[in-house]
Formats: sequence, C-alpha cells, structure tokens
Amino acid sequence: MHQPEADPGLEIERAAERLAALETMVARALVGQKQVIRESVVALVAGGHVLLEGLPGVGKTLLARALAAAVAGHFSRIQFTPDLMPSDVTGHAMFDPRSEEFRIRRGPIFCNLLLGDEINRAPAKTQSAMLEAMQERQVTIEGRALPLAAPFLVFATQNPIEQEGTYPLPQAQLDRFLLKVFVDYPDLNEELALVRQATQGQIGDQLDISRVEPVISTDELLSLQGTASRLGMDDSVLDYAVRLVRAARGWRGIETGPGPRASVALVRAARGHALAGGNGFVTPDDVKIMAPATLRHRLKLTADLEIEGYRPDDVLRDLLADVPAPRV
Amino acid sequence: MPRQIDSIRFNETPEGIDLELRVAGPVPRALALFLDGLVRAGLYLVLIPLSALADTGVGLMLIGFFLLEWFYPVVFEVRAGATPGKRAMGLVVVHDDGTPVGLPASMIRNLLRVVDFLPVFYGVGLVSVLLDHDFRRLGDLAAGTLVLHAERRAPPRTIADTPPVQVPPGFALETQQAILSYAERGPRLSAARRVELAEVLTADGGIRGEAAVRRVEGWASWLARGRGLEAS
Amino acid sequence: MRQERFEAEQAPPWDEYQRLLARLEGRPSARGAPSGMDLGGFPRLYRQLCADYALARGRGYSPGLIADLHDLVRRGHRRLYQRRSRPFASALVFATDTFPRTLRRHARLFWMGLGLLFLPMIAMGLAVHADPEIIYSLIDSAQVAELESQYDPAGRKPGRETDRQADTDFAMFGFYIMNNIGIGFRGFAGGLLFGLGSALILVFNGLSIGAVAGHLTRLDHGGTFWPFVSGHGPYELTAIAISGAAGLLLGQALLAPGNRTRLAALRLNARDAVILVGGAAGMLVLAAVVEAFWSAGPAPAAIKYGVGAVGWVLVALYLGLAGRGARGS
Amino acid sequence: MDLDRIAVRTRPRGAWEGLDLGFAMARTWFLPLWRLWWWTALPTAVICLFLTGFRADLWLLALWWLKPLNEGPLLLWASRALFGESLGWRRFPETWRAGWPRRLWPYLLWRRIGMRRSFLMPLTLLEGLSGQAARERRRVMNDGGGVPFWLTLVGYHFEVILWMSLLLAVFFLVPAELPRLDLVSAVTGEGSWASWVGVLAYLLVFSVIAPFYVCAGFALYLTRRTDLEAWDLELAFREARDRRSEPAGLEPKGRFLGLLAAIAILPLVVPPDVQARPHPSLDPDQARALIQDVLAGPDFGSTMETAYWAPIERGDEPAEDSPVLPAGLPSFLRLSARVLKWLLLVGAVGVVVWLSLRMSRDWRPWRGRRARPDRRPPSPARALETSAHGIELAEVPTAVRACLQAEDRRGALALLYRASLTHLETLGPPVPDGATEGECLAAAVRNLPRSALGPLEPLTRAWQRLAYAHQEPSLELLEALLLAWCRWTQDAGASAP
Repeated sequence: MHQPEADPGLEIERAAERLAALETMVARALVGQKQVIRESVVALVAGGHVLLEGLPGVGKTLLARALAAAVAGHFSRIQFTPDLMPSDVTGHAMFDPRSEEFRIRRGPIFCNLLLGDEINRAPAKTQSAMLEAMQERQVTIEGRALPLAAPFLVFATQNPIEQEGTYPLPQAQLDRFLLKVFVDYPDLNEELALVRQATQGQIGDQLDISRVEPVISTDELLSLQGTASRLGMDDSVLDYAVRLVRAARGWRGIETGPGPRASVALVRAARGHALAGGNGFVTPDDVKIMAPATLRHRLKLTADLEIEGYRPDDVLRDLLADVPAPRV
Repeated sequence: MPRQIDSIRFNETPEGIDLELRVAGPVPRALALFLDGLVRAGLYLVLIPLSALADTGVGLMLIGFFLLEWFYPVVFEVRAGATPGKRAMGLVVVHDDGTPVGLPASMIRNLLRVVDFLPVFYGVGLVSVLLDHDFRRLGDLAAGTLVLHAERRAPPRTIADTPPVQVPPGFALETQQAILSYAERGPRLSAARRVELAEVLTADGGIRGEAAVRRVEGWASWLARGRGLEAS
Repeated sequence: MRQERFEAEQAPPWDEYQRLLARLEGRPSARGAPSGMDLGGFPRLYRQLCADYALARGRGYSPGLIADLHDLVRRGHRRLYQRRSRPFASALVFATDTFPRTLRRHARLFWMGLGLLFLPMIAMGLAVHADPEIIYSLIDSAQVAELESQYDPAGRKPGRETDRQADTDFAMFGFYIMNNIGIGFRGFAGGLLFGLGSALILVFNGLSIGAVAGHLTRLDHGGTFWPFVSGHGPYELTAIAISGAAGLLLGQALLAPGNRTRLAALRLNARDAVILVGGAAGMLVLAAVVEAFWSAGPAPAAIKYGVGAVGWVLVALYLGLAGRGARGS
Repeated sequence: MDLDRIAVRTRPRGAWEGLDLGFAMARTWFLPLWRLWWWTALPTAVICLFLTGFRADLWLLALWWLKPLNEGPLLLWASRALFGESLGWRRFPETWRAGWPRRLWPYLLWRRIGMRRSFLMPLTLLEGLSGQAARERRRVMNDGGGVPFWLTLVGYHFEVILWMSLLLAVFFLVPAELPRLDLVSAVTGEGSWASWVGVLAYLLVFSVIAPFYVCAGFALYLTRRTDLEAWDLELAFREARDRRSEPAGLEPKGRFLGLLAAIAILPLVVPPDVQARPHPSLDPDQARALIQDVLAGPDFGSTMETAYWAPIERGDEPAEDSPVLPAGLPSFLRLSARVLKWLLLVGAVGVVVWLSLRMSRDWRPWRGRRARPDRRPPSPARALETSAHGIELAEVPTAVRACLQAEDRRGALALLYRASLTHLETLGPPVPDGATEGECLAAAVRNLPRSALGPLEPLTRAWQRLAYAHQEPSLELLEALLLAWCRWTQDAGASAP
C-alpha cells in the first residue's frame, strides 16, 4: 500500500495552483475545449506524450503551441510530410575530413516540447524513428546514444485516418502515447467567442498565442511531475485500474485489447488528474475519467463493429459502466 | 546502370538493414528432391514389412504411407527448417521475409506440391522455378516461402600486420574494399597470382614483384588500422 | 573510426551475442528451457549488431568483416523471429474457433462446394435408379459387380460381417485415412488450376457416389448400403465439400483477385484455404474412425440411421455456431 | 569492353550459388540467347534433315550430338553481355574466322560425352588455350568438386521432364474431336507424324534449356576463377587503375568495337598466361609438390572425428528369425488392434462431446450478437446484502454506533456510506455497479433537489478521504454525519408515503 506523504497538503495545494494557472493561460489562446486542455495538462504532469486527433482547423496545433508558450522550455515543431526522413527528425552524423571523425548534428527532437504536426503523413520509417526516440528517450546516431532533454514531451497531431495521403500509425507504436485526445468542434457559444477573438485586431488568420505568457519553468514542471508520481494511491484504486484494462482485453467487440503498458499509463494519468484537480490522493473517479483517453488508442475493435461505425469510445463507455467500481 | 544480376534477394528487416537471402536455384533443389525421394523410398521399405503383421500391420502401414506422402516435408521443415535432402544440399526453407518457415506456410507449399508435380515429375514446378525471379515453384508462390542456401562457413580472415602505407587519393570506396578483400583473401591465393594482382594497381608507380604485394597490403593495413597511431 | 578499432571496441557485445546465439541454436530441448543464462538481453544485442552491420557497410569496412557480421545478423534474425508454436493450445483454438469461423467467412464458397458435390450426386443417383445402364458410363462393369457382391444382403460381405475382426477394422481405418484425406488434399490443390481441379474432383466424387447409391438401391441392396454409409457420411461428405471449397478459394484468387495482384490475392486466400483444409482433414479422420469401427459394426440399422442423423445435426451445429461466443477470455 | 558496366555482381560464392547465378543470368538474357540458339540450330537442322534421310530418330540424335555447335555462340554472347555489351549476330562470322571451329572440334568429337562440357567450354573457347597449358589449366579448374557434373546430369533430366510435360500437355489440351496425339508413337514410333511431333518438341526443349545450361556453366567457371584467383578483385583493381590513369571526361579506353579486338582483349577477362599456375618456370613435378604443400596447409581440408561402437568380442550369431510369426503374436496383434480401435472410438466420441460442451458454453444466441451484459439496477436489498453485516436500514444507526464504540471508524463510515447509497436508490437515481463515488454524487445532484441530498456530499468526501487517502475522520464529524443521515432518512420516510 502506498502511504500518502506525511504533510502533503501544502505541496499539493501549490501544485494545483500552478496547474490551474497553466490551464487558464492555455485557455486564453484556446477558447472552450475545457476537457482537452485538462487532458493535455494531465499528460504534462504525468510526463507522457499526447496524440491529438481531430479534423483540420479545430485547434490542435494551437493547443500545443499555447502549451509550449505557457511552459518556458525549448520548443520545436516538425511538420511531417511523406518525404521526411528519419534523420530529419533525429539528426545525423557528418564526416569531418580534418579530424577523420564523425560529428553529430542534432535534429529537432532535442527539445523539451515537440509538436509533431500530422504525424500520420510521414512514412512508417520516420514515424517509427520518432516513436522509438519517444520510448527510449534517447537517440542513437552513428552508434552513439544521445539522451534527450528532460522533460521531453511530444504532442503529435494526426488527422482522422480516412483523410487522403495518411499512413495509420501501427498499433504497437500507438502504445507509446500516454493519451489520445480528441479535439472536436467547439460548441456554438465557444465558437462565437473564438471567432470574436480571432478577428479582433488580427491580421490574417495566424495563430494567436501572443497573449500566452510562460507561467511554469521546465524545472518546475519536473518537480510537479515528481509530486504527481508520489501521490498517494490506495490499493483498491490500483486494482480498479488494472481490472479496467484487463476487462478491455476480453471484452466483446474488442479484437486486440490494451497491453500491460496501458495499466501503467492509466495509473499515471489518474495521478496527474488527481493533482490537477487539487486532490492529495487518487480516487476511482480519476481513473474512470482518464480511462477513455488512455485506452482508446490502445485497442482495436473487431471488424464487424468497425464496419458498423462504432468507435472505441462507444465500447469503452459500456465497459466503464459494467466494471464494478471499488465502492466499499 | 541497370541492376546487376545476382542470385541474392534483399529483404529489409524491422531493424532497417538489408538481409541477404541467397535463393537456391533449380539444380540444387532438384537434387535435394531426389535425395528426399531416396529417403522416402527407404522409409516406405521400412514400413512395408509391417504388412506381415496381419491386418493391424496393414492398417499401420497405410497410415504410415499417408503421413509420409503428405507430411514428410512439413514435419521436417517446421521442426528443422529443411527436409533431410535439402539439409544434405545445404538448403533451408524460410518465409519470404527470411524468418523460419511456420506450419501454415509449410502446409500450403507442400499440399500444393500436387500441382507442381503436374503433368509429370514436377514439370509445372520446373517451369515456374525457371521463370520466377526467386526460383519459386507454385507452392512457394502461394505460401510466400523461399528456399535458401543455408549458412556460409566463412574461412578465417586476418589482415596481415604489414606496416601501414597511406592510400593514394582517388580510390573509390569499392576499390578500398577490394584492397581490404585482397588482404583478407591473399593467403589463399598462389604467390604468383598475388604479385600479379597487386601489380595491376602498383605497376603505374613502378612497383613490381613482392614489393607490390607489400604495398597493397600496406594500404589495406592503413585502411583497417590507420596510421598506426590509432591502433595503439 | 578505423576498422580495427571498431572491431576491438565492439568485440565484447559481439562475443556475448555469439554466446547467446550458440545457446539458442543448441538442441531444441535446451532451447525450450533457458536455464542459468539470461536470454533477455538477446534482442538488444541483436539490434546493436544490426546497427554495427549497417555502420560497417556504410563505412566500407572490409568485405570479410561485413560478411561475418551479416552471418551473425542472419543467424540472430532466424532465432529472434522464430514463430513460437504451442501445438496443443493452438489445436484447441483451431478446432473451436479458427476453423468454423473461417469457414463461415467463406460460406458462399462452402455452399458452392456442397452444391458441386451434392447436386451431381442426387442427379446421378436418380438417373441410375431410373436407368440401370447409366452407371456403366461412369464405372466399369467389373467394379460394379464387385460393389454388388460387397453389399449383397445375402452374401458374406465386409459391410455387414458380424464377426469382423478388430484388426481388419484397423486395416480399413488405415486405408480410409490414406485414401479419403488424400482425396481431400487433392481437391484443395486442384484449386490452383483456376479452381477447375477442385470443381472436377467434387463433381466426379458426387457423380460416383450418387451412381453407386442409386444402383445399389435399385438392386434392393439399400438395406446394407444405407446403414453402412449413414454413420460417417455427415463428416466425410461435408469435409470433402470443405476441402473443395478451399480449392475454390484458391481459384477465386486467380480468377477474381479484386484489387490485389493475383499473387497477393493467392497468398491471402491460401492462408484461409489451408485452415479449411486442416479442418476438413480433422473431420475426415473422425469420419475414418466412424467408418472403420462403427459403420461396419453389428448395430441394427435403426440405430445406425439415428447416429447418422445425430451426426448431421452435430456437423451443422458445429459449423454454424462454434466460435460465435465471446473471444479471448 | 567497359568494366564499369559489368552486369553481374562479382564476389566469392559457393559452387552451388554460382550455378544459381548462371540460371539468373540466363533468365535475364533468355530471349536474345534463345534467338541466337535458333540462328545456328536451324541451318544445322535443315542440313541434318537431308543427311539423315528424313529419319526422325537419327535426326534428333544428330542434333543432340551437335549441341556444342549451338552452345559456343551462346557462350560468346554471354561473355560479352557480362560486360554490358550486346553482340549482334552479324558479328559471328568474324568469330568463326578467329579460329572458333578449331577450338570447338574437341567438343564435337571426343569431349562430347564429357559431363563437364559447359564448365570447360569457357576454358577452351574464351581463353583459347591449347596443348599442355590447357591440360594443366583444366586440371586446376576441375578440382572444384562435382558441381559441373551434376549440372550436366540434372540438365539432361530437366530436358526429359520438360519434354514429357510438353507432350502430355499437348495430349491433354487438344480437344478430343481433333486427331489425338498418340503418346506411344510420339516417344518410340517410327516415321509416323506423332514421332515428328515428339522430336520437334525435343528440339524446342533443347533450345529452352541450352541458355540455362551454358550460362550456368559459365557462371560456374567465373565462380571458380573468383575462388581460385580472385578474379573479382582483379576486375576491381583494373577498374580503379583505368579510372585513375585517365583524365576525367574522356571516353574510357576500354570500349572496343571490333570483335577481333574484343577477343584479343579477352585476356582482360582472362589475363594471358595467368591461370593460377605457380611460376611458369616451375616444371610440373615441382608444381605438383607445391600444390600438395598448399593443400596440406590448415586452410584447406578439414579434420573429422568419427565415433562408432565396435564389438569387443564377436558373439554367437543370433538364430535366424523364423519366417512365420511367433505363436502369441497374432493374438497380441489382434488385442492391440482392439485396444487401438477402442481408443480411437473413445477419442472420437470424446472430441465430439467436448466440442459440443465448448459450443454450448460459448454460444448464447438469445443474447444477440452485440448483447449487453445484464444492466438491471441492483435492488436496494442487494446493496445491503453485499455489506459485511447484512442489516436492515432501520438498524443502521445502532450498528454505526456499535462500530464507533469499538473505535472502528472505518467500519462505521463504510456502513453509513453504503446505507446512504441504498437510501439514495429508493429516492430515485439508480446506482450501477460501475459508478464511482463521484459519479453517485453527481447523479444525485443532477436528479434530486438540493434539499433532498441530505448529508450525501460531506459523507462522500469523508469516505473518499478515508478510503483512498487513509485520513480518518474525527469522531465529531462521524457523529454529525450520523445525525444528518438519520434526519435525511426520516424526512424521506415521512414524505414518501
């Protein structure tokens, strides 16, 4: 059993404050989309990568850039295209004829926050080079392993698969994203506000992140992640998370279930969510709220459900309703 | 330049390297088939005396015939990668990505043997093997399998410890590799031949005889070890 | 980096890799239970070696070194990507799940195979029943005479012999295994001839079975013939139709490959077809057991008919329903 | 000749692989080689037709014997194609003038039945050696094992198989209405039209196999030279030398147009006087000794350990097995057959029964394909049953107090919370199994007026803190919650009826 910290109150309160400030700051740029922002912040705190999916123009890139602006760190952005090579992401070695040695030229992946735009437009080779780096948190160039910066977080956006010229990410590699966040169209009021904001004193339709200021440093983010990882968690909650993932494996309508890495991810995300909510401990609610985002990209529906147009979220909803929660 | 003819097929592995699959052609395969025929005939001969044991023996013999007819190659291929005949010819059966053959693929390629056998003695199979880029018969095509030459036993290689001599500029990478290869394979060539080969490169510089061999080996040594500073 | 330094630096992982590889390549029994040595590092070493090999090629090291590294890589690749087989467990899944599901996926072809077998059978049966001459167009007269004497209710015949010995049964079992499953396999392989071979084998089997049945019934030998075939018929006929359907599946890939190349379509379909053939072979083994040990037995005709009926129901239930339940629990 | 344009990857190969390389070469160059074969074979065939007096079998025999005549040009073509040069047939007369007939003669006479023909042809035809030198060289090259022999043997069989396949295919594919090919006379017959079909089919098969046979022999020859004298390295070195010695931009000097010049340059392919012999000054005996020395070295050959069992002393010969079966055997066999029979029967029945059980377990048709699991809301009574105490709602206060007395705060709070959920269900919103505490509270807030919530909110918070953060509530809080709870249930009980 994980004992909570002796006097966690202050630390957690401060952490929640910082996170709330972060959320407010991001919300300045991205109107509405409360849940999307919350889930992104949770990923930040849990130290996991995020896959953002949504139609073009719903603010995926804006979200990532706003987050980057709010966290004072080194930010880079890669636009994935069909001709992007792995070395364009990771970097490469150049031969220096004078010293007869190879010199390493680091690619854009050496940063704190990486925005991978339209990752599913790149061919599988490039995708896997990047996902490999995300997993190992290091890059091997010319036989030398180079560690990536800490924190290192990837926000990758992808268009829905049916769009033209996209390569679906392999199931196994999707596992490397902690969360998959759906960015949907904003509702009417939010869209009104969005349009109003985007047309005021704005030339062209550039992304407006000028009003976002850095509120958290990378060191602070690292310590927040530490706080989150120490958050108390009762065995029954842990058990609930694992039961959810295991249930998804044998569930009707699910062809391939989530692997063990999913349980770990779910627990990490729940911790992050608890911290973002200002709680000093993790409740089953945190687990349940984070479950769709954590699991939806780790499972594959059976062909008949897919043809009928069901999405993983539909099945997950049933599953969450049916797996008994640990109440007493 | 058009692609050079080679009996090798390349397959890229998940690690991003090209694995060389040395596909085996009709002659070794035909001989392997013949050897397998002998082995099978021997097994049939072992089974036939069973018929002396009254009807039980006949039953066992017939079951044995059935298994031999259909599953002899499957069992050996799945368990050991090759039938005894193929093994004797140094062949091995793999999926076309170079991984060892599994049960389904082996079943497909061996059940479809019937079609390759048509009209007589693998006529269809022979035509298919002669036509196909990777020497595959119809069963191989359907199952996605290849027959390869198995492991190569490489002779030991060392690069003689000649004092390094800097390679003159202008040698392409292929030539440098040929020089290294010369140093590695030199000991297996006759002395006269070594001199002759070395002189091809050094005659322009007026170096002949044993000196030429030493010069080329020196280049190889330099290529492998550097000026001698790095080696220490 | 010069070759020699490179070799010297990488030698320890290579040696370690070779040690593990030698173990993996050992006897199969030793392979199953890696004791004492941790094989967990093998994939990492393998990847490392792959990187070294690529480096060696890229930097133009000596061909000998490159060839040696390639050999190591290939041997490792063989071991690392070996398919693990768990024969018993996969046989269970195969029987309860894979086979019936695959068959249902190709239900159209199955019905086609069934039709190709049964329609000629019924037609021929009726024709022979009506006109005794027709059978001689298909089966020569010596064989017909032998059949007649075999099923003659008055004579000694293997079909009804009450004191038939167990060892004779066993010999017949061997024969059925060899003959019937061979027919099934050939029906499958014939599919590679654009499906024609399979169709022909189905039709000819149907014709000759129908002819024999019609002929014997007309001669009033039905009383010995029908009880004999009723027991194993359900399994055997269905299995022949299924293996024919598997052949048709191959033929379909060649005739109507859809959006794929013929070769790709053939490969895809062959994977399913071999599942069908495997299942059919299992059913044929069952049929051979029944045929050898039950059909020829002394039980009264009514019971044999009953068993036959139950067999049809079982086969229908099995093919229609097995594997429909929840998966992967 | 342009070394840059070599069409085959040169590198050391095993002999069998070399053979396969030859097949790959022949497949790539098949059409030109095949045409070339007919260019020389057709005139020969016509001439032979007259010479043999229109006898099919003799004609075929003559053509078979003259095969090397057709193979020579193929070999020459292949040796040019190796360096990316395509030889037009017009230039072949020049080769004839260059002394080819003389070199081909042995292959048409005493060497015709040799089993290494295609392998040795390059030696004679391309290298142009003769006399002692040629003998010596043949000997060195021949040491490479039996692969050329197998090539020839298997090649013959390929011809026979293709021929029989062709005849059978014709036999089966010609509809029955047309005159049917008589297979027997096609193979053995004299003079009938069927025998001509068989012979022509054989000629066709010759033409198909010849390119493969010639190229395979040629590739074997190249492989052997690579192995013996590092031919591939020589090519690489020469290319490097040529490239270095020429100023850039000029046409490489290696290109030759005249065929005579091309043959003269053959030493480029085959350096004159090389041939892996030791120093030319050595006499054959010395050479032999040197070869023996080299062969005795550790690089050649291998050591082999053979272990076998040998009897220490010879025992008596065992008695001959009696030809008849021993007395007990038949009954034993019958018994074993019976055992096998019953085992198989039981096994079959077992499989059927087991499959049926499996199916009945898996198959739930009445639930539909996408049936949802049972979603009945749990009855209030059930919620209490699941508790450890299993008590009536009315007894809750006493039970809670008892827990408090016993200092069991966790038990007290758990009971209270559970009881309030039970009560909540009587008020309206169902509490499914999957709902968490937070969701129960949210559902209650959504569905009930604020006044009807009672102590649910503080109770939930206290319970969560206790359950998941292990923070025990104070006794006062528990008391207060209990009081509020009692009020809540009584209110509801009063208002409900």
